[in-house]
Amino acid sequence: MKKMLDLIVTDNSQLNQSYCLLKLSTTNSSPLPEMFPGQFVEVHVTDSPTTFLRRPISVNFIDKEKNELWLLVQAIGDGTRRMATYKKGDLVNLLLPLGNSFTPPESSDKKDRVLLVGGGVGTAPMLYWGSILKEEGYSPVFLLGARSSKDLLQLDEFAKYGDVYTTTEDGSHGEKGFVTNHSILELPDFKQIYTCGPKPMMMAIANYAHKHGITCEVSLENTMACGFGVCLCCIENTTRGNVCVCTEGPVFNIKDLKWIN
Amino acid sequence: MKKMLDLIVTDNSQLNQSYCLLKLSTTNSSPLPEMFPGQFVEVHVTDSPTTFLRRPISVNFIDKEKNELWLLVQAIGDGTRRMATYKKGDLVNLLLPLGNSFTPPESSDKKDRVLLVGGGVGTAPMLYWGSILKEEGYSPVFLLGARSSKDLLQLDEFAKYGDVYTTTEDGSHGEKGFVTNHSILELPDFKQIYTCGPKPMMMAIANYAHKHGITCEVSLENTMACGFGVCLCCIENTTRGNVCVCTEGPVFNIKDLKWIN
Amino acid sequence: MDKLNIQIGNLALKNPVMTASGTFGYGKEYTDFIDLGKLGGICVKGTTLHDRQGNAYPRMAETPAGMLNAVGLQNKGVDYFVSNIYPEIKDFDTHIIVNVSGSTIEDYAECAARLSDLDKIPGIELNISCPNVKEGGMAFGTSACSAADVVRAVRKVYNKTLIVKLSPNVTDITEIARAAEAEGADSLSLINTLLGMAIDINKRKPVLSTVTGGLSGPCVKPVALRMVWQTYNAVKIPIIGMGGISSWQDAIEFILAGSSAIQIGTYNFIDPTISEKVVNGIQEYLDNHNIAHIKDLIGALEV
Amino acid sequence: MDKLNIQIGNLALKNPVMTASGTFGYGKEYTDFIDLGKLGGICVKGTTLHDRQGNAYPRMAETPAGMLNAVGLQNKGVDYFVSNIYPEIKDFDTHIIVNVSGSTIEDYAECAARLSDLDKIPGIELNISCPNVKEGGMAFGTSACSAADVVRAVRKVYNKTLIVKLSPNVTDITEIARAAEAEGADSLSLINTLLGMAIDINKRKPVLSTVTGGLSGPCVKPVALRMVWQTYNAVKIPIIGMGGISSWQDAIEFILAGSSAIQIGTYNFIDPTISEKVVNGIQEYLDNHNIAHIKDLIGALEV
Ligand SMILES: Cc1cc2nc3c(=O)[nH]c(=O)nc-3n(C[C@H](O)[C@H](O)[C@H](O)COP(=O)(O)OP(=O)(O)OC[C@H]3O[C@@H](n4cnc5c(N)ncnc54)[C@H](O)[C@@H]3O)c2cc1C
Ligand SMILES: Cc1cc2nc3c(=O)[nH]c(=O)nc-3n(C[C@H](O)[C@H](O)[C@H](O)COP(=O)(O)OP(=O)(O)OC[C@H]3O[C@@H](n4cnc5c(N)ncnc54)[C@H](O)[C@@H]3O)c2cc1C
Ligand SMILES: Cc1cc2nc3c(=O)[nH]c(=O)nc-3n(C[C@H](O)[C@H](O)[C@H](O)COP(=O)(O)O)c2cc1C
Ligand SMILES: Cc1cc2nc3c(=O)[nH]c(=O)nc-3n(C[C@H](O)[C@H](O)[C@H](O)COP(=O)(O)O)c2cc1C
Ligand code: FES
Ligand code: FES
Repeated sequence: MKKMLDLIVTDNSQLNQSYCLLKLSTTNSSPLPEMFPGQFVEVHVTDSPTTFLRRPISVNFIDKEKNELWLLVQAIGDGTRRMATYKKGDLVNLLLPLGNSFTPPESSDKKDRVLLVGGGVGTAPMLYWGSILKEEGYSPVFLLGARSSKDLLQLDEFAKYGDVYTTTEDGSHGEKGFVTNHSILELPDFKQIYTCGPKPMMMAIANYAHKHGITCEVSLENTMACGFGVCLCCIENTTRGNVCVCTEGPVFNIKDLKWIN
Repeated sequence: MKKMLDLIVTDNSQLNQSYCLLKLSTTNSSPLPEMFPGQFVEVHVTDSPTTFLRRPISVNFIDKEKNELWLLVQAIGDGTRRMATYKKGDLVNLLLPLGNSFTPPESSDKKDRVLLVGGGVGTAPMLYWGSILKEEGYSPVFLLGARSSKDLLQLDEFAKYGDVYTTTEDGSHGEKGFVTNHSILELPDFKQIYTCGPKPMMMAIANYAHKHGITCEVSLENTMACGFGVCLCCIENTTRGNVCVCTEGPVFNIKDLKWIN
Repeated sequence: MDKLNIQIGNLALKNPVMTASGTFGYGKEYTDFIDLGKLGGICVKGTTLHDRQGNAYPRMAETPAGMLNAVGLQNKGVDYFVSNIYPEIKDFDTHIIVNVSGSTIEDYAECAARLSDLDKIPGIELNISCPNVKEGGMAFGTSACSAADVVRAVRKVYNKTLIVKLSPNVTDITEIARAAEAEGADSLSLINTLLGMAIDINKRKPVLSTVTGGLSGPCVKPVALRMVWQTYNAVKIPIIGMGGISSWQDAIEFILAGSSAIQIGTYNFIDPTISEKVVNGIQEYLDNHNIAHIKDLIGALEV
Repeated sequence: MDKLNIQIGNLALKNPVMTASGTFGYGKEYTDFIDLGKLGGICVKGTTLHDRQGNAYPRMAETPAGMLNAVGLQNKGVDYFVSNIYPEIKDFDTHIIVNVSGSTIEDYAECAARLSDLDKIPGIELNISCPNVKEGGMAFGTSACSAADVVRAVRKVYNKTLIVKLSPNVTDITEIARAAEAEGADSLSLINTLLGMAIDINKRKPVLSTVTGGLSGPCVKPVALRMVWQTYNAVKIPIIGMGGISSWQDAIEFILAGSSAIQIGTYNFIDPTISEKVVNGIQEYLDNHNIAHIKDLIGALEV
């Protein structure tokens, strides 16, 4: 069941020049509504003169012990810049949980290699998904890409749930280049790939997966007006016609998309 | 010369449920531009989704030693409510100084009694004006009105510059009733009256002054879009036609207004 | 809540608050957030005779205090509605109005006819003002003559409450309003979206796939309010006002300007509970101002 | 700054940034804030043949991302302008355009004629779109026929650059645009304000003394941009685009949509230095994108 509720900021830390990690909890310490990996929330930014619509942000992590929802936010416009200024004790109004979620690996053989590829702010949903996969007994492998080492975020967190490989465009961390050129992809022995990031990156991963017959899910970030299936603005043209990314996605199996060339 | 500049908040204290006193200074400790009593500033509220235009606020006081501009703000809508949340170190963008100012008493006999009448947030400009009158050698008398004692603000400040009389609607401080019924008005021996407050109050004072042949200046608060004479929205219909309150006012001699019945 | 009931054609609304077509899905998307039974009515998605895929992505651009959309009436067609959606929603404790659109007069009439048999659909809203479709849509709503043609054709085949939704993209909305009234419309709803545009200066391309789109949200409120007031002074049938309503205060403005009922559109996206809040706010306003009935407020603007 | 010069009729503007009539006084009110010499031009206050007191207070209502005004062309008349204001402003290092309004065609023509002798007024902007006056004003701008009549009459007596300012309150702005072009207008400026309204729900009265007023500010930008684009595709004379511009990015949008120059109105109230900032921003955008001349951007929208 979707809810509109005010959560309270328990922490907001600036991770680098443009990213912050916002932690939210309930005001009355009642448990957070259940949220699944791949789902997102819609944030109401109430202190920006130019931000009218809510802003969709992925669930980055759920800290069950502390009853905290984590949002990894990249400040790119006024809405996200305001989020970066939220302070402990501030209330934030959210719609949640929204969207579908990642589906578990098709094969239930827990020894199968499962790859989670994140680029830029697209690494956000991978942390929570990796943690759940690990909990379920899988050994997820993370492949994370960024411009430069300072943009590679939450590496310690990722390391808790699986092996972490990185690429940076300037070579300051991991292999130099894009995630799609990383050497671990040379041996296509992954049984399942999940990816979120810039569209060109996801398309390249999708094509790689398709070529090697690997099941692959991508998480789309089409622009949204509502986030819960009523405005029909966020559509993706799939094999079953135009569907809403906010309800039938954001996670899609690449076989349903018209991406493969 | 009018300026647009960012001032820094040095202090903001909540005086009661709906009033705050905002103190601002220059960012580089250069002296504040010269401002005269009765003038106002236009505040750019940049964190409100519903506040588009700047907000006119009177100069409440200039603390020359500390190089501080004081604004007494009553939170009545989103713009003023945001101002109440400004914190030490925040920058506030202002246009200033705007408008004309109070004119010194016509007679230069410093022993003449000069009355300053303020109602509600209209007490704001009276503090600075009273301080200047005192500096010039006059002994201003303040007559301040409010709903109830907790809405009578800055009494200690006023007391520094002259005798203070008060009225409250509920009788919780000073005489019960409206300023216009205060007993000090029974003997009309004031040579000059200055007033700012709700329009009905100012009109009553204006009629009182007129009846007794006392020179009287009122400070108007017509709604404004620009504050510096270009939109022609703030006009008052005076004996010389429609004039801009933001440039030819906010202070008017009652003989120029069409208020007297 | 007796102070709030209002009559629109044969429709007895429990209160004047409805939700606007294209912003409220089929109502069921909101049941997590509010009790639909609290609302006067809901206008479901624009429905056409045949199934439509709508326009290509991108369909949305955020604008100052509003948004542009270019959905283009994506829907599965009236037959799908009748057989698949209607059964799911017919038992909501509120009035369900279907918003009907078409490319030709025949389409409109046929679509309306197929809806007229549905027990729990007491009325339709004729959308002659959609700016997002190539043929038909707004074209019908921008001349009194073609508006009259559509309304006449639909009135012939549709006996229940017929609401005609007007376009704001006209020189004189009262002309179209009078034409629709003359052809037997029971009520007029206004405004649909204003035709607008946004440009991505980095790509040097329109933001929307269709170049132009429909503007909605608080930014259009002053224009909408003016048109409601003009129309109120031009026709006798009840008006359903909308355009940028985001609070009960806005709703009161529309009622004072001459709306018998109001619809809330875009703001449902920002606050999916807004419609219920508006119902409560109106109720309180009446109580606080000792107004015996909402009817006393309709067009009660002192000018 | 050579990349930025632009020709409008006989006017050689140093850059495409102008300020809009009614929002910039006579320019001198801004000299504390900016160097007028940096601007392409300024449009001074609406001027009429005879002195006008304008409408009663209140004349203003704030609206979401914008405002309504009902100033009603308060000014001291053209003769006062010629003898008292012109001498004070004629030496500004920018082009001064006078915005001309009237209640009758004869008023327009006479007012224009009196301005034609002024050396330092290289052009006028014919305001056939003011929504805030009872007679004339917008009435002329809402039909192609009456628009043509005014432009023809003024063109006969005025040989310098004639800009015609169009009303957005029309079904088809291109019709009026073509009519003005056919009668010899050198340029079209658009949009004037959208007719809107606001209500004080406590007093149950309109906020404005005139009930309706003109809407301006960022809220109208999507509508303005659409109309500029439509007009650009309908006429050959240069367009001066405006409506809600509050940043250089907005200005680029208008230029891409087909504006040869732009005007900034309401946002001057919020940031009196905005016009200079827009000039600088456009310059930087050209530099950063290696665009040789602003002309290469006019109407360069890829659709
Ligand atoms: C399902 C989903 C999940 C998301 N998860 C995250 C997340 O976890 N963390 C995070 O930081 N961001 C996330 N985003 C993106 C985030 O919603 C946008 O960055 C945000 O809305 C921008 O708002 P703004 O006001 O800061 O910028 P704006 O001022 O609105 O935009 C700044 C610039 O970014 C562009 N832009 C804005 N939104 C998008 C978009 N969705 N796609 C492409 N371009 C866009 C604009 O066109 C503009 O050029 C997600 C988006 C979606 C749809
Ligand atoms: C020259 C001048 C000096 C002023 N000095 C001060 C001052 O020192 N301290 C202070 O607190 N306020 C002062 N004001 C009033 C102040 O500008 C308004 O209270 C403020 O603009 C309200 O903004 P808001 O966003 O909080 O409220 P809004 O949401 O804009 O308005 C809330 C309500 O107040 C009404 N309102 C807003 N402004 C005015 C007005 N000017 N006159 C009558 N009704 C109005 C609105 O119609 C609305 O009903 C002054 C006004 C002027 C013109
Ligand atoms: C995303 C979206 C889709 C819409 N679809 C329709 C539609 O199918 N039929 C219709 O008549 N109006 C449609 N509208 C217009 C609204 O019903 C309403 O008339 C308009 O948005 C103004 O109201 P608002 O400002 O409250 O949104 C749509 C509006 C939006 C924002
Ligand atoms: C207070 C005010 C007064 C105006 N007066 C005039 C005028 O005298 N003549 C005119 O042609 N336009 C006038 N306008 C319209 C503006 O010039 C401009 O066309 C409109 O405001 C849209 O631009 P903006 O959104 O940038 O303000 C006025 C606008 C405002 C806000
Ligand atoms: S964002 Fe509205 S339907 Fe997906
Ligand atoms: S507020 Fe604009 S002229 Fe006074």
